[in-house]
Amino acid sequence: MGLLNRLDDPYEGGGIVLGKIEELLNWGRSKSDWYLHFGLACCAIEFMAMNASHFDFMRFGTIPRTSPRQADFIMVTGTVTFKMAERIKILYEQMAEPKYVISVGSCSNSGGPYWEHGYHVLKGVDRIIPVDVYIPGCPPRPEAFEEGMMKLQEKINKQAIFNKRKLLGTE
Amino acid sequence: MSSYLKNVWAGFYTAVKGMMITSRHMFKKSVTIQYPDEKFDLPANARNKLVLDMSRCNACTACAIACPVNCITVEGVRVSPEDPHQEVHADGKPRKVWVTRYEMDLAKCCFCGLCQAACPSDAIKHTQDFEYSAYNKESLYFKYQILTPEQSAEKVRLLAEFKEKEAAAKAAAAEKAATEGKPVAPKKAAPKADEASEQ
Amino acid sequence: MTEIKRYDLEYSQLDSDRMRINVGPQHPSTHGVLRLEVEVDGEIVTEVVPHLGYLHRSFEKHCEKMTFPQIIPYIDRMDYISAMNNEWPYVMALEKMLDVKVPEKVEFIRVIVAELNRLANHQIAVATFGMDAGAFTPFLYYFRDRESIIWILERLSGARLLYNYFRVGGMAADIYPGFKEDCLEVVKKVRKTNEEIMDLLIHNNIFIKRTANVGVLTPEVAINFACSGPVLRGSGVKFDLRKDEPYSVYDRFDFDVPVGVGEVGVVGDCWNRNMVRMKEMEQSCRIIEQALEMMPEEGDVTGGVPRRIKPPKGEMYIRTENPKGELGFYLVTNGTDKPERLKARGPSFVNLSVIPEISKGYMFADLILILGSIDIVLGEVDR
Amino acid sequence: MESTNFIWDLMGKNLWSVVAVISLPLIFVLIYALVAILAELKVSAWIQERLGPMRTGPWGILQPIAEVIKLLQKEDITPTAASKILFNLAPYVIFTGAYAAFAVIPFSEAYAPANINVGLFYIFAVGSFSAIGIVMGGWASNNKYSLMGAMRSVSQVISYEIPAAVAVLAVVVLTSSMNMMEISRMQEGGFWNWYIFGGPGGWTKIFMIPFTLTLAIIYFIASLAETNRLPFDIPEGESELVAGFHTEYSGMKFAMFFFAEYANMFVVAAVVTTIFLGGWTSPFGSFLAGAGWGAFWFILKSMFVVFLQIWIRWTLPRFRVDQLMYIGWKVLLPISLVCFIAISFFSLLNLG
Repeated sequence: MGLLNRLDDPYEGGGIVLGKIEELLNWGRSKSDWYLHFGLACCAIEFMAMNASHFDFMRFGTIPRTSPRQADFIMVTGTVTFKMAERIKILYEQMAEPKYVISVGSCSNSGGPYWEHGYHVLKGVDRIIPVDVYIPGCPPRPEAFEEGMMKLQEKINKQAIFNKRKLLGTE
Repeated sequence: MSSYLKNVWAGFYTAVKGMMITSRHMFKKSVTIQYPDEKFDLPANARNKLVLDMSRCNACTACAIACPVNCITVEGVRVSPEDPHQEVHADGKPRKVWVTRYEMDLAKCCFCGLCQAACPSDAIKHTQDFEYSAYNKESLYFKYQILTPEQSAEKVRLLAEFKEKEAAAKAAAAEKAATEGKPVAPKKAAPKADEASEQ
Repeated sequence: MTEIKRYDLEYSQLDSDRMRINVGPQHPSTHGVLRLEVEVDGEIVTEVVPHLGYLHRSFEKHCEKMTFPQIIPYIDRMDYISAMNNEWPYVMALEKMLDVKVPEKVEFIRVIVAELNRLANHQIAVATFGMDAGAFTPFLYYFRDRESIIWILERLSGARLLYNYFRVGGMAADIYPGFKEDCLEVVKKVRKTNEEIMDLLIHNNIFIKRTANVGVLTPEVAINFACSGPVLRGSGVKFDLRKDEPYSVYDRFDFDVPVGVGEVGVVGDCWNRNMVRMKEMEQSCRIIEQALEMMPEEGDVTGGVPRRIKPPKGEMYIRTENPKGELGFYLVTNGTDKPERLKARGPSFVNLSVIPEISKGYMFADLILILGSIDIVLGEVDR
Repeated sequence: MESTNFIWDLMGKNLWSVVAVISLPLIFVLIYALVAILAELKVSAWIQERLGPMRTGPWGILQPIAEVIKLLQKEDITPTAASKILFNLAPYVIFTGAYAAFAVIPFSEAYAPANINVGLFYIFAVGSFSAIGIVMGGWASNNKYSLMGAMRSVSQVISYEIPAAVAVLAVVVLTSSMNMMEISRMQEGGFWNWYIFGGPGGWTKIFMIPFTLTLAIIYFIASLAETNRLPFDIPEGESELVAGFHTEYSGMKFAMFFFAEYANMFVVAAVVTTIFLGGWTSPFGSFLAGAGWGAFWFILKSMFVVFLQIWIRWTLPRFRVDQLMYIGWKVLLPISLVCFIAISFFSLLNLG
């Protein structure tokens, strides 16, 4: 019943005050994304390069956290094997809401070079955890990581907190 | 005692030395490239997004064969000479093959550049573009087409018709030859068997 | 029938004073997805069991399914930090089997790109080792310099990390104009940063206290475990395939094989293993300088590549000096364009096996440093 | 005796003035923590030839505000296996410890929230709160890494309180007061009167300078260990213990740890400033002296010490736990004792 009432809400966007608060909250979340310090394979090296001085991922307001509890998003950088898949699921579940996933590189997008004969490779990390942004490349350039990060920020900025109708409308 | 003091001094001294080095870096100009505003100029041969030039593609499947990942699917149909819609290929000659289906899955591609090297007509190329991350995986699945599905079906039909006609003409010729008393060699059987074995 | 030894630690053997900790697969300093099952008595490590297979990407299975040129991208992904060095032995094995003569210029380009990649690899190794010790800044200084090496390799091959640059009988592309100047610039940068890191990290007293006399690997143990590369040389054993079994044109260069001499501790400790890498970077710089001088100006680089690679039936083992140690490829062919079997002898996998041997009795914080000083890459350990 | 709290002078003693006195340091802590977080990000970036946060407001100055907004929205997880009460209480205990210490810090000659006679003693007593909080959090998390971090933290605090206390005691011997306001006032008249340079006195104080300088360094090192900053950050030890004692904390509770760390940094910086760097006194005699300028000088000096802590953090590697004990007990303690005895001797001579 509550959901139906929400949908009938004539004030789309929750009015000016709620709309502004929502914008502020989304702004905070999009500009301060802490990521889980977590690397799997080749893409993790490019991930390190992206953190380094030339590309400086911290410009986007990201801080590496080693504990999943404090992370806002996880970058799955590399091949996810079956043995690792359940661990990634656990890590994802340990993260506090709101949480996001960026799938980096061919391997975690869809198994990549190992999709056909890789008997021990998960064919895409989206089979176990929901992915927000896919970054193609094998491995992607460090700038591509940052572009994916900006895509994620855009997505967060569009999120609806008070009014689910906005979300339904955009999807 | 002296080694103890030396040790303490060394600890203090090397720490201060390290701090001097980092303080020197504090006033150096940063090397950061602020990505969305400034961009690294990539070399011309950078292997990023794969792009196909459909006007050059001949559907020869060399790229699909060379691909270690099998992320390219190519299908083509020969142009029927009776097709009213003839096109000039990018190399200046009339197009011989219609590309009815060209799909590549960049979510699987390993960006090794083997397809680019294998392509005889420079149709498939790695470009410098790397900014195409997506919210859903389907948008990393690139389908190239110059013909609509209806048109492709039409082309297939046209070619089949033409082949039929050709076969009919051949049969007629053979019949004519047979009536004239010349022996007809069974040509078709051997290549067909070869095809089947390859598949 | 022999009983299969179970490698998990038994919980029933655990007495009440000890604690069992899983380090990894997700841990900031396991250099990937290695899992160490560690038993600690307070802070003292009493037992370590490495568990592998979290990055098993079925490399050898893929090789049986691929044609010979298609295997090269997969070999890149084995040891992804030093992809150029990985491609080399495989290409060399095929060249031996096909009896292809490699042009002079190609050999020199191969030496230069391999040494550049060795520099990049050692920079990552030392940088992450420093980060394990808690020093974050050297990591960034090294990555800053590594970027200029990557820049050269990208302009040569088109990719930043997984190059796919070697071809049987040649290279994928010729060098670009200005390559020599860029290389000399890199050599200069590497030397300058190395000097700085020596003061900032390597000779810092805290760092010495953390790493000297820790994780001592005696030469006997190192040889028994078939270690190679800086891990073996850190123990004072002078063994370098570039010198002892020169392949390609390595016999024409003048360079030394640095070994651990124990300036601040015992020979074979973490500090020495790290120091060997620092010294090897200097030697790589020397090799690059000589190779740039000796490289012939003219020569066809891409021409000698055979169209179809179909080696005769047979087998071949080639080993070369990877930055991490001895990398060997055992290639069995059956006369088709796909190999029958391709077995890789990865240096990281072999070097990793000494961890339980050398980390017992040290503290938990030391275990992280011992792992860092071995410099493993999980893509190659699990393959 | 003139008042040392301008709020009492302005508003008298009533409920509102009490609230004002309590909330002023809290506001200061919050603002300061935001600045310090930004400073940490920016200084680390400059040392590493990077830029640091750039895309949140001009030059990224709104970064800490965004972080606070985000942390407020995060889900607050209490692990199932955790001891609920202790787990939820620990961050507040730590923050209370850090915040309580602000009660005696003399920001200016006209403002110290509470001008008590045993200010230094109070700071040491309250400073140990953080150890309790860390043990509570580490044990209650029911996580092996957290537990190891908590155990390390306790041993660390115990071994570093003593050299720090001895270093402070030497100054107490010189000033014969534990009132932080008094100690600040004694150093008035220029930077040569600071206790890092032997304190006020005639030319004979030259003999004291090496000892007071050493003590200042010892106190600074010990304070690094007390606040778990890098060469001594083994309770957190990112590369060993994932995130140490706060591995299991998320959302606002983690933010409390975060704030408490920066608040603690300021407390020890304030103590260094007060007892060695002259507190709120101007470094140039009567130039720019006064109540308002006093606050300025005090915060400037304290921020410099905080900057030193950040600088050290991004330069040095981390100690191992046994080496940390070694330094605490076998290096800092004997040296500080030697300095303490020497200073007591000199002060005896001066008095005699």
